[in-house]
Amino acid sequence: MITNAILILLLPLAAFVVQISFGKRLPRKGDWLSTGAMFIALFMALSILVDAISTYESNKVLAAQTWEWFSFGSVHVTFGIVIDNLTAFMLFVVTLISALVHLYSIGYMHGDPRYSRYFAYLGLFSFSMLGLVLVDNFLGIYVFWELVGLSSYLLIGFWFEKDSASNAGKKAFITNRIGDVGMFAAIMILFSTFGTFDFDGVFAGVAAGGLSDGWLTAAGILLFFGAIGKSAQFPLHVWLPDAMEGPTPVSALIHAATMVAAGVYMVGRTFVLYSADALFFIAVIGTITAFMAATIAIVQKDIKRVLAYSTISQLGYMMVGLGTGGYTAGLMHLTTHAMFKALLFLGSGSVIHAVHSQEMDDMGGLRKKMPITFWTFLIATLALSGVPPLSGFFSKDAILASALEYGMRHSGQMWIFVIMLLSAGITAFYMFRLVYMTFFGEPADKKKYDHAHESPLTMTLPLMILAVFSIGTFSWGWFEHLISKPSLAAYGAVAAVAEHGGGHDDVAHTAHTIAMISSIVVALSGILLATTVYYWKKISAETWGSRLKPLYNLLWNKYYFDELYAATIISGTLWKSRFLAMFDLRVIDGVVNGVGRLTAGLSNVSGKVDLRVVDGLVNLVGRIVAYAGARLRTLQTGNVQSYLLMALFAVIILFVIQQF
Amino acid sequence: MEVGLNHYLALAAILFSLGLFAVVTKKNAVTVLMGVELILNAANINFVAFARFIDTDLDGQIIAVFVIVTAAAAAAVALAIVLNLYERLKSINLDEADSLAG
Amino acid sequence: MDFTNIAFYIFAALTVGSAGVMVFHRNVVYSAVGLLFAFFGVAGIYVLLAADFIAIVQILIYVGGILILLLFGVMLSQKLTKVDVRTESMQLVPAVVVVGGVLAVLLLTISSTPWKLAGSLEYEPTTKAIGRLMMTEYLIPFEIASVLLLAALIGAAYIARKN
Amino acid sequence: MLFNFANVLTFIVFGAVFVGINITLSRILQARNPHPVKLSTYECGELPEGDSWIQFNIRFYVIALIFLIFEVEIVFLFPWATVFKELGLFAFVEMMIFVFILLVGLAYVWVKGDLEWDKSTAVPDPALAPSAARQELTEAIAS
Amino acid sequence: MPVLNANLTLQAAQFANLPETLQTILFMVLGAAIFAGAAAVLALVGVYLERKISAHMQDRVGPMEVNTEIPVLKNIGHGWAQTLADALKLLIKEDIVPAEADKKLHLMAPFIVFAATLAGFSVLPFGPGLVASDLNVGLFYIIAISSFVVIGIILAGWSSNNKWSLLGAMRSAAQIVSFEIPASLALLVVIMAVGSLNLGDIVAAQAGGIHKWLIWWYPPFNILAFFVFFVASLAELNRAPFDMPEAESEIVAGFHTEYSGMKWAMFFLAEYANMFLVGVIIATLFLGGWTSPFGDFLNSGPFPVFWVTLKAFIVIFVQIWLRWTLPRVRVDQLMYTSWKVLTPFAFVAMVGAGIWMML
Repeated sequence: MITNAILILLLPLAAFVVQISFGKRLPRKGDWLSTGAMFIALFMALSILVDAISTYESNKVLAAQTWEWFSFGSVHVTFGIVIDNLTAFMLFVVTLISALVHLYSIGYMHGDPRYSRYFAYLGLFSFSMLGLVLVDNFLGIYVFWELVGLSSYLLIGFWFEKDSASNAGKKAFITNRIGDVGMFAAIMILFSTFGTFDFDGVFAGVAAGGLSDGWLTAAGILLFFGAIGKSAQFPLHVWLPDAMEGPTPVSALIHAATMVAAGVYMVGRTFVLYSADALFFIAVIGTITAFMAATIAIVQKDIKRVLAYSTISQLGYMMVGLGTGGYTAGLMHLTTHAMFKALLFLGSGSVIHAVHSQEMDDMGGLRKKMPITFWTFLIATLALSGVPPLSGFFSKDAILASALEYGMRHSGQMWIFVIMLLSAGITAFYMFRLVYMTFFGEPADKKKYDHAHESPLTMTLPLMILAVFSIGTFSWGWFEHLISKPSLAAYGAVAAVAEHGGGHDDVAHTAHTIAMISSIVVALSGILLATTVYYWKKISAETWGSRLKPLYNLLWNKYYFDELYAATIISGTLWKSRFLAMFDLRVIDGVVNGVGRLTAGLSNVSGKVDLRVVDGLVNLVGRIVAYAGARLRTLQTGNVQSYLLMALFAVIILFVIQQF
Repeated sequence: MEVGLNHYLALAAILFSLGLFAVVTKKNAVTVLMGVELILNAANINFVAFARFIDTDLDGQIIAVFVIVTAAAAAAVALAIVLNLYERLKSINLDEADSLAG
Repeated sequence: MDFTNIAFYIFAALTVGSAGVMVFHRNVVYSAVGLLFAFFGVAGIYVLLAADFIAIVQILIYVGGILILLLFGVMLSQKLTKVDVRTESMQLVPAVVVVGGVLAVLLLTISSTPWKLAGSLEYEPTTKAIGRLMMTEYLIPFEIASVLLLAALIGAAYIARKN
Repeated sequence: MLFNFANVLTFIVFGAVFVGINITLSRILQARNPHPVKLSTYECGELPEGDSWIQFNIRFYVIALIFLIFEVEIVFLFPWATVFKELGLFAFVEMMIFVFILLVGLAYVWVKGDLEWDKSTAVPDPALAPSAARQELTEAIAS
Repeated sequence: MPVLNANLTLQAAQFANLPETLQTILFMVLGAAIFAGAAAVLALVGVYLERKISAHMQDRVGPMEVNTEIPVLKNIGHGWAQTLADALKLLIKEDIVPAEADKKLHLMAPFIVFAATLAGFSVLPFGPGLVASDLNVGLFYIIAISSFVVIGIILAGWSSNNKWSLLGAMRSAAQIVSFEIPASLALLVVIMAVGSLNLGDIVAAQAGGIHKWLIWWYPPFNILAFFVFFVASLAELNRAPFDMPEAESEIVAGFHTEYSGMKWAMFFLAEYANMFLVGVIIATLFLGGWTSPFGDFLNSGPFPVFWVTLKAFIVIFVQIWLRWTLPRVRVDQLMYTSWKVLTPFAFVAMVGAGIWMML
């Protein structure tokens, strides 16, 4: 079991290393190498998943292995791998989607000058994502967290000759880093109190009450900051729409399924840490993100941006799920969302590949041209909107139920459920708007329409596989059984958070049924609205757009977040730098120049002094000596007797002096 | 008044100053030498006077003998020099012998 | 013994007078004669100071040796035309002042210092005692005196011979 | 002891007085008629001519010098002589050293020719040499 | 001189009433006067003797004519009063002092010379107690006094402003000076033998007959010393073979060329007194002084004085004898004898005697 895990982890790394160094010289530039590696990893992950399901025991740790990583002083940092049901699922999901994206990229990226490097970066990303999932300690998670960030930066900015791509890469990386700082702080708080990075160690410590409530909440929130950055939650979501600059398979893999889900996984993995307040905070953020992203998605013209905002919204959903205590719901939605969102992105990729443009205005009526893409796209959209038989419905419904339940338990928190319900409706609306604008209606650009053609098999095969998974093989029951909410009790916590202890009492049941009904209603109404506006053209989008001009502008400009950030942080930094420059220029330079001038002044003063005083003195001494010499010379008359006289005179003087 | 040590010393002092005066003022080299001899005599009087009045044994007198002997030697050499001076300057006036003037 | 006092004053007067003649007289030969009587006076003083051997030595060497030498010096270095050789003297005033000062200094010291008088040497012959002392206690100076004389002799002879 | 010296003094004074008496006596008695010629310096009758410039000659000085040095030696010798017998050999040796050193001086002066009275440096003038005939005569007499 | 003593005591009695010191002074002056008178008389006798002896040596008679009418003295004959007459003549003779001469020094010279000569007499012992001043440093004093004479001679030569007299003076001074060294060295032998400078002691050491005379002590060296001293003293007197300075044939009359009359007489008197002085010295030092040659016989009463004068006259006779026999010595030969003959002999005598005594 462990060897499989290690292999899964190292295969993409090996592929990356070989690809990056010998890529160009390999036949077909080595695309078969990384894709093959991923498919082997997929196969192994599948075997681990089968093991997990066959044992059918919730939260069972299948295997764990730790190695001595490094030690400084008395602290021994270990590095280990742990595989339990959650890891198994995640492994499966990541390897599956990664393999499919590799396959899809062969077709999509065909002819790209840096073809081999692209595959190398995909390998690196897969390695870091798998590592993140497998690792069993905070430091390890942080390391892989950064690696994931790095690979996303490389992939977003893959076509770095495009300014927008490189800017987007930088923006993504920096925003992630801002989040990571919070995460790092949290890790440090935990490490400094518990002295170890291991999850179990920390959780045992927390269970033992090693950390005061205030600090626990703070650690939880700070840890969640990392998730906000990585999963593009409310304040730090701005990078995801721009990340669309990268190639579409990349968006599909990273910005739909895996990386963004890492945040949710991390919260799930460290779920016991979060105190009630922290969970509430997560829920609030999740709600805000969901609603905001959904509303922006409505007005977007670019197909990938719509999907990006929908991803942000769905991530909000997952966060709400976790925040409101629906642990299993949140995680289940993660897996299902990964499947159909990857499908949607790959579908849009093939559309873009065909139409060579991302603007929905250029598209339309592609249904006939690209039947496979159309049908797989339609299935994914239905799943996303939460239409019952599909997997999306089950996970979204569970989240809404837990939100409702949370609302019922905590009086005054009902607004979360309401907003979530509304955003579910909006989701359905903009998804179908997208479908109609691309596949139905008249082709806006004739020439593009004629040129459009169905994508080759390498691109359509993954679409079909993903479509199968989106349909919903998942039933709520066995998934919930496998992945149930861990609690501090497992770690010996005495005062465990008891509100969900009662299992499925009546509150939960009623919340469940209400949530199911309401979600179906909302979904259908959203679909209906979309079709009336875009399919039957009863209501013209433009008139509503113009009538609700201010609202439209607001949404169109993405709530002016970019401008806001630009204004505050960026301009602030610029301003600060300008101030520093000015300060530096004026004060420091001033001081330096001042010192310079002072020294110069002093030196010429001393020069003058030296010239006048010292030279003067020296000359004076010279003159005195000369003068004295001249005077004394006369004393030497050459007459011995006068010398004697002088000597005697001196004797008398001495005698006189001696007397007094 | 009983002639004591002071009298002799006073006499010696007077002789000394007279000799000194001669040495300092006289132009004639030989007179200067005479002055020197007078000074030495004054010194000798002191010696002998001390021998008599103070340490009452003959040390003073022996020193006086040696002084006389040295004076003799000095006078001999000095006069030789003076004669040489005469040979060169055709006169033994000391004020003309000032070639070492500064 | 007022006789010795009188003798002292006589000899002192003789010495100082002749020394005065020697110093103030312009004629060198008169100075020489003055010096002669000064030496004779000093010899008398030695006699009064109970130093008979020294008195005779004084006469023998000073009068019989040095004075003759000086006279020879005078004779040999004068143009005989002008018998009375004028010897002017120079810088009189400063000399008088300075020598006066020195005299004052000497007299002052003499009068001010408390001499430790230890009686006086009685009058009795000193030749034998000097002879014995010379040979024992003062042997080294005695031998050095011989070397001194040798040097003086050779030196003076050499210098004299040079011209 | 004082008495003896007083005696010596009186002898000296009396000597002077005696001369004084005679001279004054003769001055009283003598005829006196000074005459320029009489008063001129006596030149064996000839007229005194030229200044009495003696050929400057150092040998008088040298003689006096040597005399002085040996006089001093004698001054040292006399007291030694008086106690010679009592002091014994050691004193004798010392004195011999003293005398020897001065003899060295004498030898030096002797060898250097300072003692010769006439520095016969003049080379006998051949012209003045007696003629050949004269030489034969002297030899004849000598034989 | 018993007469002398008697006379003195007589005088002393007379003046007993005077204060004691004045008495001694008077006594000394009297002694000095007697000696001066004796010296003058002896000098005159010396002159007379010299003229007579030299005459007889040259087979001639010498001064015969001068005589007096006084009965007793008249029949002595032989011109005994010749020198007396000369003295009286000199008394009257005009004393010429050259114009350019230095009057004062010219006058002073004879004073110094005669005073020095007379001073010599005070030390000579004429009898057991008969000595004017029994100086402990007697012999040394005699040598010292001779230097005064030299000064006198130089002054005489210098003051007469006559190049002959100056040259003469310089020469005689050089001569006396250079002969004084051998003389002194010779005396050393005597002092070493006797061990005292006092002439009285020296004579006492020689008492007891002719064989006791000092001349015979340490045979060769004392005789050598005697010989050296005798010759040196001759030279110091400017007499006999060494009378270069005032030799007639040479530079006129040496330093007393410009002297005449009484001053010249004084010089002449000094010279002969000096001669007598030397005679007595030699007698006392080498010939036993006032001791009689026959041991104790004839040794008492007036005899000591007699013996001294006899010995002195013998010495004088020899001197005069030498004067008229030996040819005059040239100046350089003079110096030669002094420095290169007599001084070495004297040193030899001294060293020899010294060593002899040591053994």
